[in-house]
Amino acid sequence: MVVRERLAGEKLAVELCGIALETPLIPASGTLSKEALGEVGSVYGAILPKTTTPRARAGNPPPRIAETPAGMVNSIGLQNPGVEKFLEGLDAFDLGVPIFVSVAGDTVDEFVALCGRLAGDPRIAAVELNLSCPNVEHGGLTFCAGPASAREVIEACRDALSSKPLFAKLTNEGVVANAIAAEEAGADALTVINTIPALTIDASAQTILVRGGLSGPAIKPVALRAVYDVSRAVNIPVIASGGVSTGTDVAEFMLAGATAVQVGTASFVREPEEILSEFSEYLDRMGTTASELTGAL
Amino acid sequence: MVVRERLAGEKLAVELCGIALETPLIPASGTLSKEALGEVGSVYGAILPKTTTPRARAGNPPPRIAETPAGMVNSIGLQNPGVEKFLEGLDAFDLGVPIFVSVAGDTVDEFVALCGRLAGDPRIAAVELNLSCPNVEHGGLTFCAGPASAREVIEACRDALSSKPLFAKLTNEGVVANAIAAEEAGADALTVINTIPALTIDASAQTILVRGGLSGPAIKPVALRAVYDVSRAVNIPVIASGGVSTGTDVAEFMLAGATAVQVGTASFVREPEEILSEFSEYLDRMGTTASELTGAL
Amino acid sequence: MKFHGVKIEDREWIGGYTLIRYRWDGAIEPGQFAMARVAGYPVTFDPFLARPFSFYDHDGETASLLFEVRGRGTALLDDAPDRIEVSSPLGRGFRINGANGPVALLGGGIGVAPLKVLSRRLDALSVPHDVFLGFADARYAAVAGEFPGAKVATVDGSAGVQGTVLDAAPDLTRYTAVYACGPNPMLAAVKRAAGEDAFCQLSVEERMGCGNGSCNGCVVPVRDGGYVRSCIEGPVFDAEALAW
Amino acid sequence: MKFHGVKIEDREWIGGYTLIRYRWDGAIEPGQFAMARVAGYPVTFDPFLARPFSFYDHDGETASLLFEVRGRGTALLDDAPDRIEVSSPLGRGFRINGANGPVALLGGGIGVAPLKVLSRRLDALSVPHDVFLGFADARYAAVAGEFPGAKVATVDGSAGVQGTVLDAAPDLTRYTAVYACGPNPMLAAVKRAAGEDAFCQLSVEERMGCGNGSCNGCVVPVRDGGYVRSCIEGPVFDAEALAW
Ligand SMILES: Cc1cc2nc3c(=O)[nH]c(=O)nc-3n(C[C@H](O)[C@H](O)[C@H](O)COP(=O)(O)OP(=O)(O)OC[C@H]3O[C@@H](n4cnc5c(N)ncnc54)[C@H](O)[C@@H]3O)c2cc1C
Ligand SMILES: Cc1cc2nc3c(=O)[nH]c(=O)nc-3n(C[C@H](O)[C@H](O)[C@H](O)COP(=O)(O)OP(=O)(O)OC[C@H]3O[C@@H](n4cnc5c(N)ncnc54)[C@H](O)[C@@H]3O)c2cc1C
Ligand SMILES: Cc1cc2nc3c(=O)[nH]c(=O)nc-3n(C[C@H](O)[C@H](O)[C@H](O)COP(=O)(O)O)c2cc1C
Ligand SMILES: Cc1cc2nc3c(=O)[nH]c(=O)nc-3n(C[C@H](O)[C@H](O)[C@H](O)COP(=O)(O)O)c2cc1C
Ligand code: FES
Ligand code: FES
Repeated sequence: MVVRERLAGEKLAVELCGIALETPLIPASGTLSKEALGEVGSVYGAILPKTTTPRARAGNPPPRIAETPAGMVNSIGLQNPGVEKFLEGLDAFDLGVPIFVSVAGDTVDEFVALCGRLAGDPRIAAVELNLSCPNVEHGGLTFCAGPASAREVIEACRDALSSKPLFAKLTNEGVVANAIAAEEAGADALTVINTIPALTIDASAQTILVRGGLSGPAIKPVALRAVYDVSRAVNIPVIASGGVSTGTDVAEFMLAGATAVQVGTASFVREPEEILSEFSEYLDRMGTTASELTGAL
Repeated sequence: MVVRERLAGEKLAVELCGIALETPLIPASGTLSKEALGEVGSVYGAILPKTTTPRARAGNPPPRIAETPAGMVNSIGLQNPGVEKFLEGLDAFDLGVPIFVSVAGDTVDEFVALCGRLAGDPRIAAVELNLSCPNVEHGGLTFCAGPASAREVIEACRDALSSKPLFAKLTNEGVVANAIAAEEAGADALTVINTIPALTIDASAQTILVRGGLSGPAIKPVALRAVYDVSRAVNIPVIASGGVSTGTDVAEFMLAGATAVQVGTASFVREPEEILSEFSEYLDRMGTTASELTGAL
Repeated sequence: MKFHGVKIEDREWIGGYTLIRYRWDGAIEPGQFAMARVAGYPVTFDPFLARPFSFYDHDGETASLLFEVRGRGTALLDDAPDRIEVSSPLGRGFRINGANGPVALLGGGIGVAPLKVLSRRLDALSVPHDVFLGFADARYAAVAGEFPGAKVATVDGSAGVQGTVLDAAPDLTRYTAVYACGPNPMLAAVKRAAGEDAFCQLSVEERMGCGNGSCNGCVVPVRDGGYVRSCIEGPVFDAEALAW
Repeated sequence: MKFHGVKIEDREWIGGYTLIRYRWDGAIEPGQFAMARVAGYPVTFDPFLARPFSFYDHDGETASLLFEVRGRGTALLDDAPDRIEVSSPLGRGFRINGANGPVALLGGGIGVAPLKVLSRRLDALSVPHDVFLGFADARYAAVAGEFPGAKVATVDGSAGVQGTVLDAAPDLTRYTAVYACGPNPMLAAVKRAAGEDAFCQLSVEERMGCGNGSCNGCVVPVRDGGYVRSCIEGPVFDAEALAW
């Protein structure tokens, strides 16, 4: 490995679908609120707020979260004020870095309408389709339950978004087949993975505690495999999500093939700044840069 | 909950496919060696050695294991001496409790031949089909990659085994559809789940460390959901596997619907005896018995 | 979420509860809370989440937390040799409405925690107040010794009157303000007992993921429909705002 | 796997290594190992696995482990206030072939660990032996002070001769037995240097899951084909049995 001297900026910078990111870190959708923006400083290369939907959603009744070994299960139910209120408040997310917006609908038409609504907003650098929400037209299976339904929604959204980059966020189940379909359908990048379906039970109360998605360090090896396999199956950039908690984790995901890396649950227990500085130290130790790391395995 | 007085034996006993088990705990296949049998005393209701195959298998080159957050990834590659040597040494596993045998083949015919070989052996109380091994006739997809291939191998083995109970061990991906197919094909019980496909990377060496299956506490919430969903989809008993590490975990899996519970990776770091005694204390505290717990949620 | 390490100055066991003190000179409002955990990240990620605790007391130099050991998070804090990590102060505390009393403070079980610093603040403002505390039994009720003059109830009758905290309290409608903390069912009962027009503030207890508004995990249902986050809009709410 | 808690009697830092001692009166064979971890299960499951360590010394009453901090498992053991958990003694140690010497002991880096108790055993049997140790640099080489008369090599030449442990050793074929512990590439080099017919025993270093033969994780390739478990059939093997 050749040790080179660089500006700190160059060291951490990456390019994602033509968008320059000062660092490869992005907050995972649904894990960074407006109120917490003050804590993230210049850690993130882009900002990605919680998924927005056509209309306001109240979300699920509590309890919504439960801790599990090295992770947590959540069932928030996409609580959000709806896309119009969301756009009214979007300026709060302007930290001087690109803003990506995550969207979800109950039907393909809703996805398309959301993309149409966002297509002309110059504040938005790219749109991430949250395809792990249930498709009410297909018996509650998620939009990425299989290649056919993933393809359908992505093709339609690709048109609706005109020139804005489209990221398709996929779940772990069947991820490689869905990734190939998503690329063919015109996705510009793939976010891999979302939470893994899981359940927690309160044995003392003999009740279900939370039925939802598992996230956190526990799922990191599963996400790493998905990112690695998907990176080798497609030619578009992969954005990693799943258990990233340390700078070494960031390096592992980039080595596996990711161009950018989302930090989700770990930001509840660590400062993202620590993760970035660990990653920066890793780059120094190895005498390399973030962009050189992608797929360097 | 009515508090009753019972013999310790009655408290822990369960019945699985007509087989009386003194406790609901069973070692997960591949996690208890002959050499370690001395440590397990009378903790287990049945013994289940590592999967055996038609011929000896050397297994994969090291490194075969890597630690992950609250878990580990393994890629042993079914190292075993082959079914004939296995049967020669089977008496070593006789602790006075039923012996279950796990089998795997590269083709349906190999599975059938293995079941035929075991069908007449009176020492064997039941056979578990390890369906997460690759099916060489189907491009390396596992036998439980989908309902059709699961059905094919189970139907064939059901015949070959004559009257011995057949357990089908399923992976997490697509587990409910596979479970329904397995029941229809004649499985007497389902073991849910096997390890989850995963990858570990050594960031310092910039190499893949282990590509294999994730096990341990990290996967417990995923296994719990699989056990819960499968229990509600089929009418045959479910045997839980995945992250069981404490007595409370045993209770959670039984509440979710399991009739018996396998202890795997956790036995590397805890004495199975501790897990059983925690479970026994739980039953006392709740004034219930193991068999009453199944599905009591 | 940013955590900082603090050194535990001392640790005391009062009845069924643990009291820990650490030096901390920031300002807090009564009812605000801290997320706390034992040190160790990123060497260990299990247990994963920090746990929320109300500030029990704060004299400008030393903060204290009072807690009950329930599961592994609190067990570790109980054991932690001398350093823990905290993120604080978080949330919105009790609002003091300027009426000059008398006001009622009600605590159920470990819900006693935020009442000490609230009582201290009321004293500073010379607002007369009565304290009513309910516990499971005399062992837990021992902490009432920290609240001179408090009326106590225990479920098993082993200390104070037999019953819940409301059995120890007189008609709540005669107070100009009612403040309560405890399990959600107790809070709902206090809300009813305080009456429709009361100035009544409740500190709710929900499971928390982040403590900074990011996860939407800690919500309570509100009268206007939907849910709000108790770590940001709460943990103290006007009783009338809650949908229970 | 059964672990038992032991109290650390003392802790010493020798060069780049940590030495911990605890009371333990079982018997051990030189080359046997312990699985060790900080206490905490089932309250925490991260880190998940225990780590293997050769017994460094054992005088019948006190056992000691010498280790290098590499990752989080060893970092925690280095920090652990006073109690750790161990499972031991495990594996097959060095076989002493009855020849009356001289024999050679070679250690590479932390591979020095099992040589102390082996040297003690050879002394007891009056078998003359020479010790050769290789380290990265002088800081690590400081532990050679524990082996009076040992010849030392360092990769950077900051102590002893410059090079690997084999550069510090004379022709190994003149010894009646050769014992070595260190990274696998070093062991392969020792095997070659000892020659075909030598009585040469190597303590291998593989990642371990269980330590009791259950996981098949710790295997080494053997000449007869296939793999054997180093926690049961090893960690010490006859060099000729290994396929490298
Ligand atoms: C704003 C706020 C302030 C609090 N202040 C205090 C305080 O001052 N002192 C104190 O002892 N406790 C307080 N709690 C409750 C405290 O957070 C929980 O007792 C603690 O999180 C339990 O952690 P554990 O790891 O010990 O238990 P776990 O192992 O996580 O769970 C054990 C049991 O505790 C219950 N539990 C877990 N988390 C919560 C939670 N967040 N709220 C309610 N019940 C829970 C569960 O029902 C579970 O059965 C407060 C909670 C909130 C939201
Ligand atoms: C039989 C045996 C005896 C040993 N005796 C000693 C001893 O006396 N003193 C000592 O310091 N070490 C000894 N080791 C090595 C020791 O087990 C590892 O250094 C330790 O497991 C590292 O744990 P960690 O959590 O600090 O590192 P991890 O975070 O697990 O890994 C850090 C780095 O250490 C390396 N590593 C991890 N585990 C092993 C392993 N089992 N073997 C080799 N390298 C590994 C990895 O390459 C990794 O890059 C022995 C190993 C074996 C198999
Ligand atoms: C509390 C919570 C809320 C989430 N909300 C969303 C969401 O609104 N949209 C989405 O695409 N993913 C959502 N996710 C998933 C995360 O974006 C991320 O993909 C997942 O948690 C795995 O990454 P992690 O382990 O780093 O958290 C949420 C996750 C959590 C924990
Ligand atoms: C080292 C190791 C070896 C395993 N070998 C087998 C095997 O031979 N056959 C099998 O069906 N499952 C095997 N498994 C999977 C376990 O039986 C179990 O289903 C899985 O590990 C999940 O449970 P756990 O988290 O309790 O370990 C193995 C698991 C491990 C960790
Ligand atoms: S605890 Fe995460 S939003 Fe309140
Ligand atoms: S460490 Fe598990 S078999 Fe050797």
